[in-house]
Formats: sequence, C-alpha cells, structure tokens
Amino acid sequence: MSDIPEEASGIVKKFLYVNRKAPHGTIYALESLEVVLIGAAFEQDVSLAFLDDGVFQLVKGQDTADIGVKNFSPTYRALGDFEVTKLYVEKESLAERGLSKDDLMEIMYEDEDDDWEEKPSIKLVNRTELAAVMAGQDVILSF
Amino acid sequence: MSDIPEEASGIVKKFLYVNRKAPHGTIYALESLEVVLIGAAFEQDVSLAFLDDGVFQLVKGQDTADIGVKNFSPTYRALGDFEVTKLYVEKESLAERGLSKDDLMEIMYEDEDDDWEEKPSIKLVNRTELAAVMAGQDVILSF
Amino acid sequence: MKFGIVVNEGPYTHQAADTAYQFTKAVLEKGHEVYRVFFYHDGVNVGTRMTVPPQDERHIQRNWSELGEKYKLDMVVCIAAAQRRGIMDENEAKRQGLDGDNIAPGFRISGLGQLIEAGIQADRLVTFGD
Amino acid sequence: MKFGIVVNEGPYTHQAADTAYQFTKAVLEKGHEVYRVFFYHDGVNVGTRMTVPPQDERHIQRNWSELGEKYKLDMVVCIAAAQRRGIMDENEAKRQGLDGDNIAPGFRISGLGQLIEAGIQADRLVTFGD
Amino acid sequence: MSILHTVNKSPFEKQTLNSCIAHALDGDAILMVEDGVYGAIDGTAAATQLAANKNISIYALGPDLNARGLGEAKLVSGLTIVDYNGFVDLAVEHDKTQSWL
Amino acid sequence: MSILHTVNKSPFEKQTLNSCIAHALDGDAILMVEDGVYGAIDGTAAATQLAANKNISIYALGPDLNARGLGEAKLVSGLTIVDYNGFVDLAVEHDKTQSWL
Repeated sequence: MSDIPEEASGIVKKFLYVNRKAPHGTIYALESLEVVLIGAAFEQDVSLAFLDDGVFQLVKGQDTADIGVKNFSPTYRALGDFEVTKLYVEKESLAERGLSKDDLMEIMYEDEDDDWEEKPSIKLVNRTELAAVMAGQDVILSF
Repeated sequence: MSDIPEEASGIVKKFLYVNRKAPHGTIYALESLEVVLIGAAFEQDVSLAFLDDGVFQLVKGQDTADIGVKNFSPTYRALGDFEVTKLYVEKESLAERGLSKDDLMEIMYEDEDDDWEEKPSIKLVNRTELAAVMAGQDVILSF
Repeated sequence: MKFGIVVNEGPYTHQAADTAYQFTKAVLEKGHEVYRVFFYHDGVNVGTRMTVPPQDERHIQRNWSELGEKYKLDMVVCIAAAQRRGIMDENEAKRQGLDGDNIAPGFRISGLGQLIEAGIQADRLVTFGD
Repeated sequence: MKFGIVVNEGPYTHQAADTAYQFTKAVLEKGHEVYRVFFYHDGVNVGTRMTVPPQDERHIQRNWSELGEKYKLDMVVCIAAAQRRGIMDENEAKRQGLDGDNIAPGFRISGLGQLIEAGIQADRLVTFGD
Repeated sequence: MSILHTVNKSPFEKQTLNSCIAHALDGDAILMVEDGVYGAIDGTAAATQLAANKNISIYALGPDLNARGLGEAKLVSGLTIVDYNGFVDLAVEHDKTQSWL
Repeated sequence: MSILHTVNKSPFEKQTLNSCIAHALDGDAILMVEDGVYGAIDGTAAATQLAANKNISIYALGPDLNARGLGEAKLVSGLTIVDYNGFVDLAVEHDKTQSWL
C-alpha cells in the first residue's frame, strides 16, 4: 500500500472528467467539480467533457436563490486559475437542447506560454471529435 | 409502532400503486411491493399499474442468485392472498420492450364472490385504458 | 386542506428533499394542514443528525427539524427503509444491539402503515423522489 | 494488474454497490491487485455500521468489510461527501462536536486526493454508479 | 377527477415527460419541476410533443427555471410559470397528484 | 487506446446506451450491466441501434441477464455473455474503462 506523494511519483496521466448530468437536480455536477478542483493540485493533464445534459452545467445566468441551493456555477469561471483550461463541449448536445454557444458562460484562462494572453477555455467539438478526445485519455472519470 | 390502524376509520379510498421502474437495478420495485403488502391490511380498494420499465418486474424466470441479491419476484404471485387482485399491465410498454404476455409470470387469485374460482390478476390494458384507470383513483403512489 | 407529503430521496444527492421542504413550507404558510411527512427509500437519510454540510450550503436536516418544530409536524422515517440504510433511534439501536443512534430532532421511526394512513387521512398526497 | 475501484452509490438503493463488490471480488480472486476502493457521492453510505438489513437479504457493508479484511483493502470514504451525508469516524465526530460516530470496520475517511491518486497509481480505474 | 402531474426529469435524459404526456387527459395539468423544467425550452423535440397537447395545461416552477438560467425568452409559449405557492394551489385545485418519478 | 464502455441503464428509460454507441469507436467494447442488460433484448428499437455498429463488440453480464429473466432466446444475436470474471478480463484487455452513468 504505497503512499507516494504525487510530486515524487513523477507520473503525468491524461485525465478526462466526463459530465453528462444537469446541475441542481442531482449533486453529481457539483461533486464532480469538487474532484476537478482537488485534482488540479496533482499536476496531471486534465480535460473536461460536457455532453448530453452535462452542457446545462455551463449555461449562464443561473440563479439558485429561490430553490435554496448553493449556486456553484461561478466556479467554472475560476477553473483557469487552477490551470484547468480544456473544456470540451459537444455541439450536437447543445443543438438538441435548443442551446447555442451564446447561452454558455464565458470561461477564460491566461495562457502562460503565450505572454498570459486571455483565451477561451471552452472548445466546441462535434461528436466525432469528442469521441477522439475520449479515446486519447489514460483515465476517464464519469459523473 | 404497529402497522395496523388502531381503529377502522371507515374510509375506503381507491389506491393506485404506479410501477415504472425495472427491478434489481434500483430498490424501488422491491420497496414498492413492501408498501403494497403492508397496505393490504388497511382494506382499501387497491390497484397496481405496471407501465414503462415497470413491466419488467413481472417477467418470469428471474434468478438473482449470481448477483447476490434477494429474488422478490415470487412475491407478486402471493398478492392474491393479500386480496390485491388488480394488476394493470400496459400493452404498449410490453411491445416496446419486445415482450408479450407469455413472458410474464402467471399471477392468480381466488375470487371469493365467485365460489373461489381461480382468476388471473393481470389485466392487459392499452395506454388509453390505463389513463382512465389512473383518472379514477383517489390516491396515486408512484415508485 | 390536509396534505400528506412523501419524501423518497436523501439529502443533497437529489433535489427532491429540497423541493419537498419548499413545498411543505408553502403549504403551511398558506394555512393548510400537513397531516404527516413520510420519509421512504433513501429519504430516511434526511433524518440523520450527523450531517455537517459546508458552511455555505443549506442544512437540509436542520431545515426540516426547524420546520417540524415550528408547525409541530409529524415526521416519520420508515423503519424498514431505515434499517437498510443505517438510520436508528435510541430504541431501535438498543433492540439491534448497536452502540449508538443517529436520528435527528423531530423525526420518529415507525412502520409503512403510517404512509397508507397518510393516504387515507390526507386530502392530497404529494410525492417527491427520483 | 493494479485496479482502482470507485463506488458512487449507497447500499440497497442502487445495484452499483453490489456490482462493485462482485467485480472487486473477481479482480482479487483472479490474482490482480486492488490499489484502493474509493467511496464517493452516496457511495459513502456503504460505510455505516448501523445498517440492519432483513435476515434474508445480503449485508452490503459487512460484505465489503469482510472482503477488505481478507485482502487488506484500502477502503476510503470521501470526507466531503461523508460530511454532507452523516458518515463519521471517531476523529471527525469529535472535531464536529458530534456525540458518536458510525463508520464501519475497514473503512477510513480521507480526502478527494485519494481518488486522484488511485487514478494515477492504478492501471485501470473502474467506476460504479447511477 | 383531474390530475396534477409533476415531472422532475430532463426529457433529454429520460422518457418520463413522454410517458406523462401519453397518459394525461383533457383537463389535467402538467407541472415541470427540478430538472423537469428543461422540458420547457423552446425549439426542441420535447417542446414539439408538449405543443401537440392542447387541452392539458402546462406549468413550470419558476425557482427551478431561474436556477438553471432559463429565462422566459427561451421557453415554449403557452407555459405558465408558478412559484412554490402556485404549486400548492395547483395541488389543491386538482383532485390528486401523480408524480412521474 | 481502446475503451471498455459500461452501460447500466435501461435504453427504454434513459438515453445512455444511445450516447455510448454514438461515442464508441471501432475496436471498443460495450458491456451491458445491471438494468443496462435490457438493451440486449431482440426486436426492439435499442437492438436495431446496436446492430448498426458492426465494429464494436457487444457484451452483457450473465448474472444480470439471469436476474431479470432474460434467457438467451430473447437476446440479440452477436452478443457475448460474460460473468464477473469476464468483466475483469475485459477491463484488463482494454486500455481504459468508461462508465456511462
């Protein structure tokens, strides 16, 4: 039962967090985000995929005051500060739900390899491209 | 702590238990059946509806030994002993799932008003007929 | 009008326990009566006093306990469902030989008959679940 | 080969906790290694010692505790998920000012980092949930 | 003997709304709550289904719409938005409630 | 980099199997477990979808089929039935596992 600290392990894997569920109706979106934030400290190669009802997690203007539940949606906009900068959003999932890119939050990060230029974290991909993203991973965590 | 009402209230309501979920994958079918069994002591006018994936609850030949889970399906056959004799099964739900009446357990009851003749508890109904059954109830419990 | 409320999912995982709370609160504030709140399936998990959610999140059990106290609600946790999920009051824990209990203030453990009775006695039975 | 196992649903309500158990047992009996079993979301509810299922049903917590003891498994309950759902060990209960704890033998409470670490260290990570 | 039907599942994930519509009768009402309110988005397959049922009143819970960022501009026409008090009123006005879980 | 996909939801209730099939690539495998095994019934809309994907291997967990009373005569052709040991072997043979929850 080795307890190697992550910096000593030297292993860098490609981690994909797959988000397929809507926010608020269930806790999976929120608790998935908590994994992503903690996971950021491990310096792995992290991507997030949003497909099916998971695209609803990124809809802008969420206001949970009247259901008495915490609004965690602003946290997605802070992901760049945790060096989580690859958010793949599936076009087909958006279209089936009557959504377009304009319905989503603007999520940016500062690219340290490009003079800290602000760049969008959301990458719109089609189903075929997303399948390729999935195929290229080492570890897939589904929520 | 007794499940038997302290005194007969005299009220007889039409209770419908709506079963829309498959057995074993979740506990809803089993715990719904537990309500039906306890409820039988209250001498209400009880019906059960099986539609959508709920029709899978009545499939014959279920053998749960290898998943290590209790096989509660034989209990449906004992419902007649509890005077629960109206099991409405939706034809459209069966057909969509590649099932016919022959795939279902035989569930019988003895009709005390007809010289204890054995009669089938399962009544196949179409969607329109089932909607009418629902409309005619006083209390609907969904699982 | 007299309402019965059925809560079929546990705290935080599904919104059902929250919606049921908001609905029950509205029922009471509008002057209706709540005959009973019955917690079934994972809903029994609402009734543990051991939850400690983050400071900036709602405390679902405490919300229910406070609503129950304010309006003298009869909040019943199903015994069969509770035994499967580890919700115990002092009597049950003793009977089962356990070293402690975890039921929250205002909740009581009883049988499924209490659900049927709510269906008989209430004018409307409203179910919240998954 | 080294496996990591993630269990995301609680006992009895979803089959996930059973399937995860059968899978983990098969992994071990085939001679593979299990780096860690991580209980997240409602999966933390598997780790309460207060469940008393009917005599004729399987005892999910006990199954896991026994498997854990036999193979010296590292069975970790996520602390954040556990706090929302009322699963406590002695230390956590003390820290939170609670009057008792409910964690089952063989389970320990720790952080989400243990899940990431399992993803890094294991050759295969397999998730069971709803 | 009219029914208030509640639907709390996304129609893009589950068949629940379809099944509810198929079993609702004239004079009944359908109230979308929790993730069920995603069924109120205009221009989707679910919206087409809703529109085909003229004699069933369609409601959605405002607090759940707001939580999910669904402003009125995005919603199907003919929908009535209610709050928790309105939910209670609907339960009173109809003879019984059926939750499509 | 092939994937073992697991699906544990009934295709008659949820969109999960559809989505999985739409994202699986040649050489991947799909294993139906728990209520997912209902996707193996022949002559349904789900079965038609499965059959259209020739280069993906389809498996179903035998213990879950038995629990649900689904004998081999009722199942789609070209399906391989495995037990928990077979599930472990599939996880070993593929580079990673994706659970469609």
